Amino acid sequence: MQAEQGYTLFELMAVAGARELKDGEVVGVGIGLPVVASFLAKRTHAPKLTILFELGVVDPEPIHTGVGLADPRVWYRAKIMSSFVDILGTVLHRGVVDVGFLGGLEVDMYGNLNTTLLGDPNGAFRHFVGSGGANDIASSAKRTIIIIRHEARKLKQAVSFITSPGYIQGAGSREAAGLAGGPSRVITDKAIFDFEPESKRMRLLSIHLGTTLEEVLAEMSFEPIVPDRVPFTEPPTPEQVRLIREEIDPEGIYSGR
Amino acid sequence: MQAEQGYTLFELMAVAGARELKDGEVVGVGIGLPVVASFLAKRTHAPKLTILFELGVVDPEPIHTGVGLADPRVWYRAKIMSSFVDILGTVLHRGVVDVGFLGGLEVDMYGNLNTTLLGDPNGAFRHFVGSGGANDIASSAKRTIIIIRHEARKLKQAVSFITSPGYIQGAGSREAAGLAGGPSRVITDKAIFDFEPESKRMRLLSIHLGTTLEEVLAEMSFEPIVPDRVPFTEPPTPEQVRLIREEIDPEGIYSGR
Amino acid sequence: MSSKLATLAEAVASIPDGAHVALSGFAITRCNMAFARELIRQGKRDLTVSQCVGAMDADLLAGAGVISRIIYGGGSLDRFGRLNCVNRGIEEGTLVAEEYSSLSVAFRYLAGALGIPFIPIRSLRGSDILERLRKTAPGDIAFVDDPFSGEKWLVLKPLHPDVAVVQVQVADEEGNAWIFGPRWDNEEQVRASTRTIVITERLVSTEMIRRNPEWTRIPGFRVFHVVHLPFSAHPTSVYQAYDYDADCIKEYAQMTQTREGVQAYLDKYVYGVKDHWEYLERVGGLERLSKLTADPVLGY
Amino acid sequence: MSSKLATLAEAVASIPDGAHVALSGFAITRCNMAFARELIRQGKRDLTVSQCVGAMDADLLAGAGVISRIIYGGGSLDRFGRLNCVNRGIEEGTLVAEEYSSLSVAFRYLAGALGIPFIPIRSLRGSDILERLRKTAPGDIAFVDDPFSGEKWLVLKPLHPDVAVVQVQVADEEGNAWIFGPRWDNEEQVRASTRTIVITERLVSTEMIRRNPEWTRIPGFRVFHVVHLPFSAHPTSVYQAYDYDADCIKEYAQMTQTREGVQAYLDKYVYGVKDHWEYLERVGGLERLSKLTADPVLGY
Repeated sequence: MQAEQGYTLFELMAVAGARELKDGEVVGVGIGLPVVASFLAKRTHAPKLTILFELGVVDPEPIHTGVGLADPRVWYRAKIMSSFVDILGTVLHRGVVDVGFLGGLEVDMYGNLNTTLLGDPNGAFRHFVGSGGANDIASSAKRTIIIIRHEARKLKQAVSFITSPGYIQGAGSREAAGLAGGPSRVITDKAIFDFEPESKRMRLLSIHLGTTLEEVLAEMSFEPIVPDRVPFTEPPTPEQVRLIREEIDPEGIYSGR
Repeated sequence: MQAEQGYTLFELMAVAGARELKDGEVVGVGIGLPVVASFLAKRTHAPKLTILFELGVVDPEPIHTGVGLADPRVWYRAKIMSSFVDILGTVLHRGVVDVGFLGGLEVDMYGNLNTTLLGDPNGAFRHFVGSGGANDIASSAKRTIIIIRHEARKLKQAVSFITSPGYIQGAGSREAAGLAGGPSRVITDKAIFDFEPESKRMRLLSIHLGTTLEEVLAEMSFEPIVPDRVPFTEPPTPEQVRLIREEIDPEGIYSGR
Repeated sequence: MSSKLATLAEAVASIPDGAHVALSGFAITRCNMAFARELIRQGKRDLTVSQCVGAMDADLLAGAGVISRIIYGGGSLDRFGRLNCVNRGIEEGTLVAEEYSSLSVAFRYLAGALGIPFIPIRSLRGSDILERLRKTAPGDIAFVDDPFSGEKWLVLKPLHPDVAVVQVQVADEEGNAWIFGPRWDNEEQVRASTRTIVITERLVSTEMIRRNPEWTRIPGFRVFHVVHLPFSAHPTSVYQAYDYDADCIKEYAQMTQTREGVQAYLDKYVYGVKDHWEYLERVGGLERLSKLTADPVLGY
Repeated sequence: MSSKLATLAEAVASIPDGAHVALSGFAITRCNMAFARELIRQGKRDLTVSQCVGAMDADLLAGAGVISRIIYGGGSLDRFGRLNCVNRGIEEGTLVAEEYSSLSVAFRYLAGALGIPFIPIRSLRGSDILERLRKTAPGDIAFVDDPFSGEKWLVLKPLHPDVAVVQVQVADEEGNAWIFGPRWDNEEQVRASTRTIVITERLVSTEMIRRNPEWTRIPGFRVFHVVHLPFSAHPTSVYQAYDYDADCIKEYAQMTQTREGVQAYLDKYVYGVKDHWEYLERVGGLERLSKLTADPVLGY
């Protein structure tokens, strides 16, 4: 798909994620696209980025791709190896994490994320991963970036279970719960969204080249705010694509190549 | 003094302190006599004793005497080097310390210790060391052993300042403050005391050879409970004296030789 | 002088039915796999397990019906799949799950380790995790007014597991242990627990421990049993010792998709072997294990 | 790539009058002595300092009138004597002392480090320390009912120093630092503080840091300045680097017994030298310092 454009959708999303990271920031990441986005940012415009894995790893420089945070491949050449209390406690809960990446089974229009279960928690349901550090990041990072596949069964009017709160029920409700921060971006394989400052409802920010507004909306179970003019998402540069393919994910494990 | 007996009063006190430690116990110590008592116990009847220094040192085996806990000489060959939070938090405050040694400027008949100031805190006073970990040990160790010189100005009716609470105002008042444990022994250069279980008042347990009951009482500003029969303190064995002089404090720094 | 060396069978036998066991695994690394297999063989029942991130050790125990309750922050086998047995237990109601986030469980261990009666946390607010905990663990969460700001804060009750079981790279016979790589919740688990069992890849002299006292992550005086058992985390990885065994974990993830598959897995790898050494033969013996041995620079 | 190397003068200049500075010293070891001397030379005023156990760095600053408040758990120069300047300040009422115990201060740093709004503690109850804190720091202590047991618990407010200044053995130019020997309150000080200044005996490459990531006690991303300055703790000791200089500490303890003596000490060792290098010449230069160099096995 989109081979003629010289990049894949995964690469486009990773580059969009990287673009959200400013130099000098501290970012909490999970495995997969967030790792690719963070390493890409660090190798390009944000060399002073600090990359954290919740289990106690800071600024690794892996040369092999791993199957998850538990894979020592992704710890290689870290500057610090410590613990949950150190990373999630004295960095994240302390308020030092600028950005956290979050993924999920479902997200609603206020950016509430579900990674726990599908179905009715009081009836038949299927249980998945749960929170891990996701709820902690959603609660204490200064802002979060949500990465999710663009499908109607994932972009939901209401999620089955709020694992990681976004803006909860919109305007004022996150503050009422005692939480600052909140999601700043949602990056899907069709578009990028932010949240309208007043209502905290998801708002279309850009559409990926090769997609139409109709396709974007057709695969959502709620209506996002759609401004009059919606630009196309800035595509990856050839150098960004090369870095992902040759250096960051040469085995194609994260991108599923 | 007492050279004809083959031991000094310091050695007698150190041996008395060592005798209070049971094998397998965890003991929090400061520099000086407590160090000598603990190392002596560990080399004789209590090889499984665990010795803690508050700043983050476990089970050292020094070969040179140090000027205090801050002296790397006393950290030599430790099994663990960590921190206040580790030792005073996850061991002492967690409730794992069996015995703590405490010294001081003054002690009263309920075992309340002053290491902070002499004089009237609201008028003229002279400020000394303060608590360090002493208050923490007095609050959280299962029992404490007090080491103090036997002088009327030190064994006081009331102390100028309670740095480390003993039984506070006697029967029930320690429990009322939310504290368990409490002092089990007071070792001076003339006698050993415990605390009467009901009133929690200091009670004479034994008198050191070469001292009389009259001398003991004359140098106290309060009246301890004196049982009908008061035995002499068991003297050090030649082997205990040898260990102190040749191995534990060869330079005589702790004992002031 | 104070040796605590024990066989795996002895260490496992010391754990009574119904005990709360904190496990050191994280997803597919440093999991107490040999320990879990022996727990199953000894027919232990009704255990509670806890860990910040649910891992393969907890999942195997759930599959074998050894545990009736799990206190955790969610978990998976990383890219190998879900925790099939834990999830099935939750879905079918046979396993009580008190589900938190990683930090909430870490803070509960930390509070337990420090001997403090409660610890405030910002996490969980506004989430269904909190709503569900009000039902599954109402006695472990509460709200308190911060006396300094007046704000209302969620506070968590400390965890005090009966036993922490920690898989380490290096230990002496007193239980002083080194953990290389990230340590996730292990240090707090040990300090929160009443007693600790250390399962070590390598046994060293206490003299060696004294040479690097800053590395000692587990204090020997909190340890009751030291089990020296190479490859005891197989098929999960031990940083600096051996890599995870991808084929074995794939087989596990595949077989545990059904209850029948779980039984077949247990028959093959747990009940079908008499001990850890026979297990290692079953998975391919020295030839297989040599291939997993970690490169000293890479650590995997 | 992200060098934070600074001169001592630059690092000290970054600290505004009135700031709260957490100091890494303990009695007579790893004290920020060169840093304290430069603070005095730059005429800083009205600082608050904190440390679990009061040390020679704080005492020198008290003697020079740089600090107006100390938050600590008591302290001394070990067998060399009392903290004459701190004690005199307290006795004469020129120094505000908020006096705790070692663990209370450590818990206040820990709460600050964890971003929690309060932390319960068993210490201080039934003591005059608590009674005096009710007057000197009424806003930093409170009692809260434990919602789980109903018991009343003392809780402490977190400390959030503006700057932590930590004397270490090894650091890279990003501020990732290794501390050998016990670390007392230093790790919590750094994590509780807004920013950190690392003063290091040895500067190494980040490549070196990556070889032993478990040793990194201070995370570079919390550090704003790295000052590479050998013998910067003199006359106090740095484990594995050099021993304390007993004669110099004795001289200090002797001279600081009077205000006049303090002034003479400052004239000789602080105002009378233009910088750290001249100070080192004044105390005997390379010949003297060579004698203090630590034996690699003993560490002193």
